[in-house]
Amino acid sequence: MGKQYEIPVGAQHISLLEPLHFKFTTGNEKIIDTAASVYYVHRGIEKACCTKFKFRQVSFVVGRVCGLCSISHTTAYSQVAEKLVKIEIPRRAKYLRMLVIELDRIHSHLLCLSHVAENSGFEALFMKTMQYREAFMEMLEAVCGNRVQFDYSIVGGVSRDLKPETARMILTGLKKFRPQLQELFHIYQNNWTLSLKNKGTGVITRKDALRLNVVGPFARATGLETDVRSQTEDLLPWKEAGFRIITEQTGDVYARNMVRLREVENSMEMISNVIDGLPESPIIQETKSFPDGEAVVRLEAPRGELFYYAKGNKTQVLERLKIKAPTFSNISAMVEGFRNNEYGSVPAIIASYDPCLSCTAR
Amino acid sequence: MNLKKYRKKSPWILHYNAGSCNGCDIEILACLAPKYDIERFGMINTGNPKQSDILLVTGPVTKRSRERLVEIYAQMPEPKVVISCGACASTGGVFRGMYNCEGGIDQYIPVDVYVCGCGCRPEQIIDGVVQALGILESKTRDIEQSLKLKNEAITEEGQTNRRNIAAEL
Amino acid sequence: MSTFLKTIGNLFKPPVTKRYPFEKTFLAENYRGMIGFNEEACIWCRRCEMACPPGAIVFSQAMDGKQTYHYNRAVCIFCEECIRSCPKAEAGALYQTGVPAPCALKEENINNGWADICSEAVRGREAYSAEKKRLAAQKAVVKEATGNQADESTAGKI
Amino acid sequence: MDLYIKILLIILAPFIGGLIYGLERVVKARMQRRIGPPLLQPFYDFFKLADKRRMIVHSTHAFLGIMHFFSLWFALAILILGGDLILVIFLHLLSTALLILAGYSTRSIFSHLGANRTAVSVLAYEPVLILIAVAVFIQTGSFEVSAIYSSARPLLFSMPLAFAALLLILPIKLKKSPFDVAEAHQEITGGVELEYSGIFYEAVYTAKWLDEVFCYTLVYLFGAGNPLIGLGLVVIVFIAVNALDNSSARVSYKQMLRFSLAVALPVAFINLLLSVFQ
Amino acid sequence: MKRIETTIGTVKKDIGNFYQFDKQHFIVMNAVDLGEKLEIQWFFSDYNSTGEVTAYCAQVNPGDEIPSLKSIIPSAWVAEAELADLMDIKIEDTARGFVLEPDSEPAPLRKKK
Repeated sequence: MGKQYEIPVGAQHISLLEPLHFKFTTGNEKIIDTAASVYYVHRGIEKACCTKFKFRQVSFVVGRVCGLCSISHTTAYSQVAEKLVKIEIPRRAKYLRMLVIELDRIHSHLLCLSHVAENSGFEALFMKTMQYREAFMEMLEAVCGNRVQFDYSIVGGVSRDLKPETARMILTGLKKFRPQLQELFHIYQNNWTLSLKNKGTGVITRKDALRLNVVGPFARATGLETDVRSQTEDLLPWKEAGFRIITEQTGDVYARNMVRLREVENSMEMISNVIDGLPESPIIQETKSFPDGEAVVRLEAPRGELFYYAKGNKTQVLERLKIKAPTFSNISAMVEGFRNNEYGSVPAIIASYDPCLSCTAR
Repeated sequence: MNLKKYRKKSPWILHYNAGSCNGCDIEILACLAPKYDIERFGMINTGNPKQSDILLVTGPVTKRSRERLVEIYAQMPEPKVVISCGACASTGGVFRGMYNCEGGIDQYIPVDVYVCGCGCRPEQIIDGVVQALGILESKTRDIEQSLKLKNEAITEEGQTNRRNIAAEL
Repeated sequence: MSTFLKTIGNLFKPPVTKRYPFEKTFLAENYRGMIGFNEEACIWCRRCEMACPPGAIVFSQAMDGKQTYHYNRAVCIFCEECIRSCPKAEAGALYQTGVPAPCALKEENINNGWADICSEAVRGREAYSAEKKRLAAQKAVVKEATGNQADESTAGKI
Repeated sequence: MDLYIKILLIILAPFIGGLIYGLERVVKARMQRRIGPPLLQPFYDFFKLADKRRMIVHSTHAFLGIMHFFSLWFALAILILGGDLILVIFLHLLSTALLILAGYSTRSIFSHLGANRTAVSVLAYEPVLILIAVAVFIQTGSFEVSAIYSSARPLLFSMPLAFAALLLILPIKLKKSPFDVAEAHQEITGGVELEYSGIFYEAVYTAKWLDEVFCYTLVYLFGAGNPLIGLGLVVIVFIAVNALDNSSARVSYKQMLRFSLAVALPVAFINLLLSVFQ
Repeated sequence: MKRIETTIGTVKKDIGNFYQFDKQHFIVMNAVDLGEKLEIQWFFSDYNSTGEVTAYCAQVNPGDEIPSLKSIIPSAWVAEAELADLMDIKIEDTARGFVLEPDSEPAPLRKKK
């Protein structure tokens, strides 16, 4: 078994949700070198957004950039478009956007955690996490009317209001979820075999995270305090909702799991705060003006910093729209993180990166 | 004895993402989850084309993923059915006419069931699979080829060599 | 270890699975399903067609100016932008049925057939507008002619 | 009379194995709060696979797979008929070796990895089995399994440590988490069985069922003499193994090897010493 | 957003002076087609509480080669490779074919004359 194997993972592989291709050079199943090719999903959305679609429609198109962070994409685009057409959206719309973003964060994190569990061979935990996640899918469906593609934020506000009975349903669901979250905490922390698989694998140090510009939970797991929510008070009132930065020190798979679980906890607090302090106001600010000038927006998607650059030219159609997805910044760190790991733990590491290649490739 | 009726009792599914937005993929995952447990119908998510009967494809075919799609389709032994999950897999959906999309997987491989919705609910996926099972029962074991297949499958003493069956496009 | 015992305990708990095809699952009462169309209320302004991002709504036009509404549930992305843009939404020209779209089979030819419908609609509209222009031009010519006659007649009177 | 029952058992072994396999899937689903497939699901799979189009990588590969099945069946037959325990163990080893050869005979990288890992897992459990066999020999005075069947006092009480050692390696043999490295689905997508398809996959698939019967017969041996105890043991072990499968993640194959050589092997060895010096 | 105008001759030096890997965060590199000229933009944000976005902008002609920032920012290769494909611009030691396939339309994000 001394000879070196070239192990291709992807484009179709059971432990991958999306087509990405890794080529591992391994000796004795220990990874020596890695090569990645990620642009399987390139569809040309940026081009279409500045030729084919009017700027009102674009907010639905960018939602289809990624099904997991669709609300983050639509919200970021709506914010940048609102900067271009120079309108201020009502407070209630801001709160509702925050509500859906946090719900989406919870479901995305739970999905990632369950995927980590399955890829480390713990099928029962995968099933358990997915089972708990379904509650949040139902909440999202009740709020937005669809399970994955929310189309909730539109230019000028949000598309539908929050019904009181829906709010009640969400609060009861959160109450029901709290003990379940503690159970998940217990398993992810204390299960011995899982810790064998997760502790000390796929390590990225804080220095590497800074050097390679890592974002999101991936970076926070290394102890790097970077979270756009703490920097963009002007767009959405995160601090009022009770947001706090969550970091872990050891940048391994286990730390990423912990960051995600604790962020889920924090998001639950934020959701209940948002629902309690929901201000009364119209939910949409209509406008007749056309986008002009250029603007940038940063937003914290479940996977990290989402960056939108838009340039308008006083017509229905934008001049240029640039989307920078979270995973885009993490690719170089992803390749680094595999070095000197067992091939056996590769699927778990990939899942713990929580790669979103449809965001990256667009 | 007639084995056809057992086809619909153990459909093993294979999932390939031809450039979708993950919306439908996570719904397929949700189908495996306890709430809608599709193992009730005897389905297993095999990651292995050679042992699977149903191909679930999501996403408009992007230019880079189409060869894999055709390869995987060619590797699956007949009888097999293809289900296109979601608007963009069925017709291209919102990505219709974008420069790097082919607009629907049925430009490349024959699709039997189109599941609508963006992203398609697990209920819709289950309905689609149930319909596909009816089709699977009526299928024969002749080689089905993808629509844009360039070179024929080589047949030597009754065995089909599929090594170079996938189209170079 | 506690996980181990819980797992054994799960043996005796009822499963959480919903037997979907035989049992109803959660469906939000304002679920974004298929788009319904009501011909009586429609004023044929084609705003929905212009607003629809993927182009799942197309109006084809016959030579007599009669428009027909085509909707493809496999192209639709269920964003409700058409309903938001419809001026007659209250009157129920376009409305939300709230029903998830059923699957389509091969026979429906839902992808390439739709492309045909779209091109057909575009052609029909061009033909119709050209026809209208021609009629308008004709009318103008006729009008001119009649106008001249009128002048002559008046001239004749004097 | 007894002989007829045994022969019947041997002939029905695949069927019983299929039932156990199906039950296992149901139990697994229930442990995950799911409904799970019907009990006869493995047989549906069997008939469906028989109906698929035949595709083979090359004839040797398919042949090795079928040989794996039959040699395993033969080993089981000898075990049930009460033959030589060492012979049984080595026949089982042979059948696994055939599978490993099949894995190496293809071009697929995942198949190679699966063969590697299968070899490692053989390395992990075979020594323990042999030590147990030797201990049994010292206990009963012969390598014949029939001696165990006829022994009045179940082995469970005479050498509990051997039973513990068997319990420790059982997940490795049954390819159950945490020791299911040989067919780690997410890593190497089934490993050795990757390249099989259609009717030829049946051999490997049904061999899994036979493996179940084989392992649970080994468990039954410890209660032999008193069928009630034996069956009770089988049920308890069945539930325990599945619960462990559903409450643990997969460890890497090096950790598995370390575990079995550092824990299971000493246990078996101590048991051997005890049975020598008592 | 703070714009800092620069040229491709001096951009490497400017960013080299400006960027410290533990203070600034390199977001992405972007290009806008202004008609006959292209505007290349490098976006940075600070790790501090305000998180202000700084954009280094340089106007170039489509033909000329843009210096690569890999030596300063190791993770810049992704953005550069993508942009080289999508905008059809020359970037120092960056190969083509990272995003696009051989048969897909070249330089999609450029305005068609």
